[in-house]
Amino acid sequence: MSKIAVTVDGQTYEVEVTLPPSNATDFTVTVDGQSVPVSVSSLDGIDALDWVATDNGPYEITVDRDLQWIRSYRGRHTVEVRDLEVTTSRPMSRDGRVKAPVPGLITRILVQPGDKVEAGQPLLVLEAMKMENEIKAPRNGTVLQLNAQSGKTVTLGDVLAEIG
Amino acid sequence: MSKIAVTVDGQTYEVEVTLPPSNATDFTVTVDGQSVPVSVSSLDGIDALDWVATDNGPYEITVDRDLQWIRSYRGRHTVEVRDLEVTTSRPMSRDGRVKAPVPGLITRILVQPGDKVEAGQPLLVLEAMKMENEIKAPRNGTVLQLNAQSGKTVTLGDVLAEIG
Amino acid sequence: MFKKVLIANRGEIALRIIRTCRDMGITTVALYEESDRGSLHVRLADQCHQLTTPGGYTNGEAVLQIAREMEAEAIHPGYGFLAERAEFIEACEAANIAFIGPPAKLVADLACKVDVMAAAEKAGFKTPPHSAGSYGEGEMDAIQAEADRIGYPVLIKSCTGGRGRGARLVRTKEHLADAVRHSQTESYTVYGDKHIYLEHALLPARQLGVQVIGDQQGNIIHLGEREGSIQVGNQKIVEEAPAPFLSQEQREKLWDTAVQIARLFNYQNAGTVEFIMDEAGEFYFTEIKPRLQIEHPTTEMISGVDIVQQQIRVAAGEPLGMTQDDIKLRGWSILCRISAEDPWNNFLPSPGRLTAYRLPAGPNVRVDTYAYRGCDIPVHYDPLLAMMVVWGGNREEAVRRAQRAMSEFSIAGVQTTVPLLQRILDDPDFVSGQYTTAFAHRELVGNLANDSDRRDMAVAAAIAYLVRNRAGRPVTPSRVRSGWHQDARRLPV
Amino acid sequence: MFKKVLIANRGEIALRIIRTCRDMGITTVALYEESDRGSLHVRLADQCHQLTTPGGYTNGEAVLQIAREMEAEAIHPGYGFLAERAEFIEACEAANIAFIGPPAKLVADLACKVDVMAAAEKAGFKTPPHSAGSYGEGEMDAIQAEADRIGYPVLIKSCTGGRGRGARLVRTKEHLADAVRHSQTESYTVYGDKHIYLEHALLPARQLGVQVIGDQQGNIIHLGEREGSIQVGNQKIVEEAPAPFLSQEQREKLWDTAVQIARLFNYQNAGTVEFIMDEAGEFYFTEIKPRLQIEHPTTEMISGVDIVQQQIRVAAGEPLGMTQDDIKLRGWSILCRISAEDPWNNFLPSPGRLTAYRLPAGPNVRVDTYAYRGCDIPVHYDPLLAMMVVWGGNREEAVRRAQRAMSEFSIAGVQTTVPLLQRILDDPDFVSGQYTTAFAHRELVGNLANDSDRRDMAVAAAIAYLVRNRAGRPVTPSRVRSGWHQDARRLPV
Repeated sequence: MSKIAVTVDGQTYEVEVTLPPSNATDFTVTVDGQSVPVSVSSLDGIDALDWVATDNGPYEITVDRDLQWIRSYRGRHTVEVRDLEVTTSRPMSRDGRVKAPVPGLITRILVQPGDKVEAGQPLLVLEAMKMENEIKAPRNGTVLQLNAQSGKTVTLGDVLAEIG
Repeated sequence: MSKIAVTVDGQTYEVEVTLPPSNATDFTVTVDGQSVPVSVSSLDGIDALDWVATDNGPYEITVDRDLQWIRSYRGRHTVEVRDLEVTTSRPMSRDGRVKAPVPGLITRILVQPGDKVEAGQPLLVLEAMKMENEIKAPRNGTVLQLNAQSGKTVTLGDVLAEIG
Repeated sequence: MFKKVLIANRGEIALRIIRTCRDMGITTVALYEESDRGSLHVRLADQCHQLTTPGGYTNGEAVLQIAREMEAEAIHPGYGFLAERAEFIEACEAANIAFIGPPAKLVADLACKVDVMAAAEKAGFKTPPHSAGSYGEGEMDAIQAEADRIGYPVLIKSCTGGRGRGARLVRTKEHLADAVRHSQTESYTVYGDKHIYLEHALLPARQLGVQVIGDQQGNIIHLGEREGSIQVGNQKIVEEAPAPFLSQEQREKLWDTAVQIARLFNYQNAGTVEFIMDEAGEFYFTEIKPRLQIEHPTTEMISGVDIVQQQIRVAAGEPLGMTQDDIKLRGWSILCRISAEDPWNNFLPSPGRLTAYRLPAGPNVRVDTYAYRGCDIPVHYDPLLAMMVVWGGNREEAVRRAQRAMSEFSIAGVQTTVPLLQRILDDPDFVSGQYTTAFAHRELVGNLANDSDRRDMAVAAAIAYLVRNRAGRPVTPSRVRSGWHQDARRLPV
Repeated sequence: MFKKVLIANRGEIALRIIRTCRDMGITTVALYEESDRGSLHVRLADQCHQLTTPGGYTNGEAVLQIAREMEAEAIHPGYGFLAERAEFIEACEAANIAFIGPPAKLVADLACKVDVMAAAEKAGFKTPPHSAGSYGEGEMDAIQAEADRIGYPVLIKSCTGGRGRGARLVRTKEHLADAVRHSQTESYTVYGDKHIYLEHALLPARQLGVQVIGDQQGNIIHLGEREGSIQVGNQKIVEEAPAPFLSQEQREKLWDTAVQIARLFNYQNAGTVEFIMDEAGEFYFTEIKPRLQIEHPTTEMISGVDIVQQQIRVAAGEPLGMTQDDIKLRGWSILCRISAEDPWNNFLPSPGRLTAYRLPAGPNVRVDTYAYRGCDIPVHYDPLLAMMVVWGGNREEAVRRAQRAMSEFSIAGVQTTVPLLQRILDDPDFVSGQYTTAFAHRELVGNLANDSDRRDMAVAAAIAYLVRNRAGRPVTPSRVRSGWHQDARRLPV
């Protein structure tokens, strides 16, 4: 059995699940101590779970890759999942690397290596889908490295700069 | 290079193809000695080929699993493919096994083991999608085996009978 | 108005009803058997309930019980299943749950088609020659005598049936007994009832239906006629509204007759008054279909009326929101039924998983379907997969749009009737509108491929062959393929 | 009529034009850049040709050359790209290839919005206070002086632009210079031209456009107005026709004014006469959009007119097939633009592969899109993915249908504006119709989830988390996720 705290639109629920085999479609979970019957489309693969029914009714759902939101036909819900059995809380990332959040074309560079920058300060402008997007510093520090140059095409996740 | 004879709606073409790597999308083939430029959606996997363009224009296509037909938006074409490099012609199947062409429910048995049957004679009735389908003998012979019984559910490819 | 409606059906019709309910702000309850768990009607309803009792969708008692539990105020039966079961409708009425369709007594009155024709004849309407009664098993002698009396060719029809199920055309005496047996078996398989009756078959003829709607206050209006003469195996496959080649005078006479016959039976809710028209243009009343018909969207397209919305309103006791004068029929509509069957293999059913499923779109194109890419088309139900309806300002425009839209379907994983429909839509007799029920009995002409298409398909096939070989999924050369596919035959008509 | 038309565009608009051409029996030629090879417009055209020259879709010379080679008799430019390039239209005219849109001289006359407003003023029509001219780079002093003269808030607009690209609202003087620079840069990025002009911003206001069509014989009719006040980042996102809360008198005055202004310029082909309306109900002419607009389907829904078909007919020299009296506007239509952007992350563009893509359907729902499941949404183009248009007998019905249909979208693989649109459609001000351009500047209210929904989403999230862990694709707990996503910001308005 797994114990998971899930916060949906600001409200937190403690969910206990014993995940059945991949071919199961009907089982029971416990939410805040209450038993809830659940039917699912499929547990076989990460994209297979696109329909869930409980005693309240059915939901067709789209689950975010990063599990930051779920969409049902009623709308989008902000989600935060905390595994209560992973006791060692990992430290916050202090990664100063700035990655391309979207593939695109660098149109302007606003800082130089060695510049002191503040968190939130624009570093460069990345054009994608005919829109300009400002890429900002994730933290205070110095521009250690700048891989970007104006006119260069970058792909998703390319490290554009490093703030140290 | 492969040499393939393809008959489409009764007309036969000799096609010479050197299949490029999976990531190629533009190449040239030879049809009856004439060079034809070809663009494709993808060669990466058997279902990826769903769009082909030649010097005549583009075609969105659906290719039958057994390569017996191709459908473009202009309609359905009956296809027969013969590999000219497979020189040893395999013998005609003399398989007397009768398989379920569709999953369904057996509603009636029309013959008994030991019966002499003629090719085309109805052996049993299989119900699928609320329609009754007569399953016929593929050849002359004797009913050697009858796995079917009325009221039994069968899946695709189940051997229902054998004519020997 | 109802707050919650339970939809006692599956497939594209369940979804179509759910959409109108939701458009009206009504909460919907979907039902499903296990094999329909993944169907779209379950996904797009507000609530759902699995059917686990024997009979599934046809188990009226279980359906009513669920409706009570879920506190539904009304049940929409769709077509088929419980749509025309008078005893089920009666049980709904007793349970104080509104049945969205005609009342039990009316459905019972209309059940025996032979009696309905007799009543219409008495009131002065023409009907085709028909048997005096209906017949169950073991009444072959009576059937044979009646067939002789009314004259061949004879049409055997299921008393309960719809969608051509159970119907058989018999041209000569020696084929009658076999056909009756098959008809009774099929009727039993599909509807659980073996009763059949006989009609003298007018050949060639045209099959016309007039859509009517009546409210509980006694108002009855019509929404024009539909033509359903293009049939495969006695099932309509292409329909259109209005019917081509009728004069305005003929049309109005048809509409008036339909409304008069509906009044004769005090018709309520949506229904279709059906006629057969001979070559001389004379039309004969055959039956009233006391239900929403599959092909109703073609009428919606030319009338602008949401027929399901009107059904719900009328069932809730509201008077019709319109008079006959408000109905302005506009333009032309064509409807095609796409089924998971292989037209090149005697319409062998083709259940399976949809590996591609892209639908046509654009202005004035509507597709109703319960399927989606990745879903399984179950083996247990009727093969109807989708309905495509188009509208055009005139017939020529509608025909061209239907041809264009049909060509846009991209479906893989199951065989479908799309290629057949393409050929029907391209056929010169269809394009001209000059067709009868004889249409399906001859070779289709259609747009044959030209040389360059054929050459390019040869190229595509060669590449596909090599790609499959490379992927380790070689194609068995056709000459050594086992012949079992060709050994399955749909029972002959 | 033309036998072959080349469509010099991509995306949903190319497909929409292809469909009408094919519905008219016209052969279509699609163009595509390499990254659009898999797009639906390439798949559904009769012929296609790759663009390999620099500039791609915007390279008029290459496009014209291909049109000649492929023997197209006409070019439809869609919107954007070559739609409003007078010199391209001139080249078409010189090459004897019909341009499906207004003639070169008219487009040139309408290019300078400031001059157009001046001409309208001279003829007695009201316009908002605006700069005397348009300005390129290095004219900041003149711009500042003009801004002071017409008064803040000031709207900076691209001379070439459409779709809000390049537009910036400036409330106070100190923000002007920055905004001008951004506007000029964006205008250059999208349209290749830095020229901007200023308009005094009426706030709050409503943005109205009247669809007009003129033929070469000098007939001009209108198809009613559209309301486009709901905007995000100066781009319209929800539009409707007709505009809510106009009296019949206001409406008729608006239509008359629009047709008079169109006549003033001898308008030809399809276009939109745009107005801004203040709180007092006074309206001011701002510009004529000499092209087919993205939102034209909403007008098609209420008028029953296929605007692209009329464009093609008029361009072929045919007179309009209808008079103003033939146009009967019917019911209500709502259009929503669905983009591949993340509304919860400052509309960060979201290109990628569509792993799920199921569209809404049912009566009176139309979705125009170039995408399909499995295709890649390219990074090179505008993020517009689909347009959803619904029709209802009245506004209430249209709103409910829009809510229902929007909830049916199932898209995975990219982020989209669907959840934002759902909240807009649920917002009480939208539902009542009492909104202005201020709508987007406040929190959306929408239907918040209820407790049982939240609980069930928690269950779904927990199961999804465990399934992913088991599949070996664990989800990084959100508290340790790198923050870079939040560090990208769309440039501020």
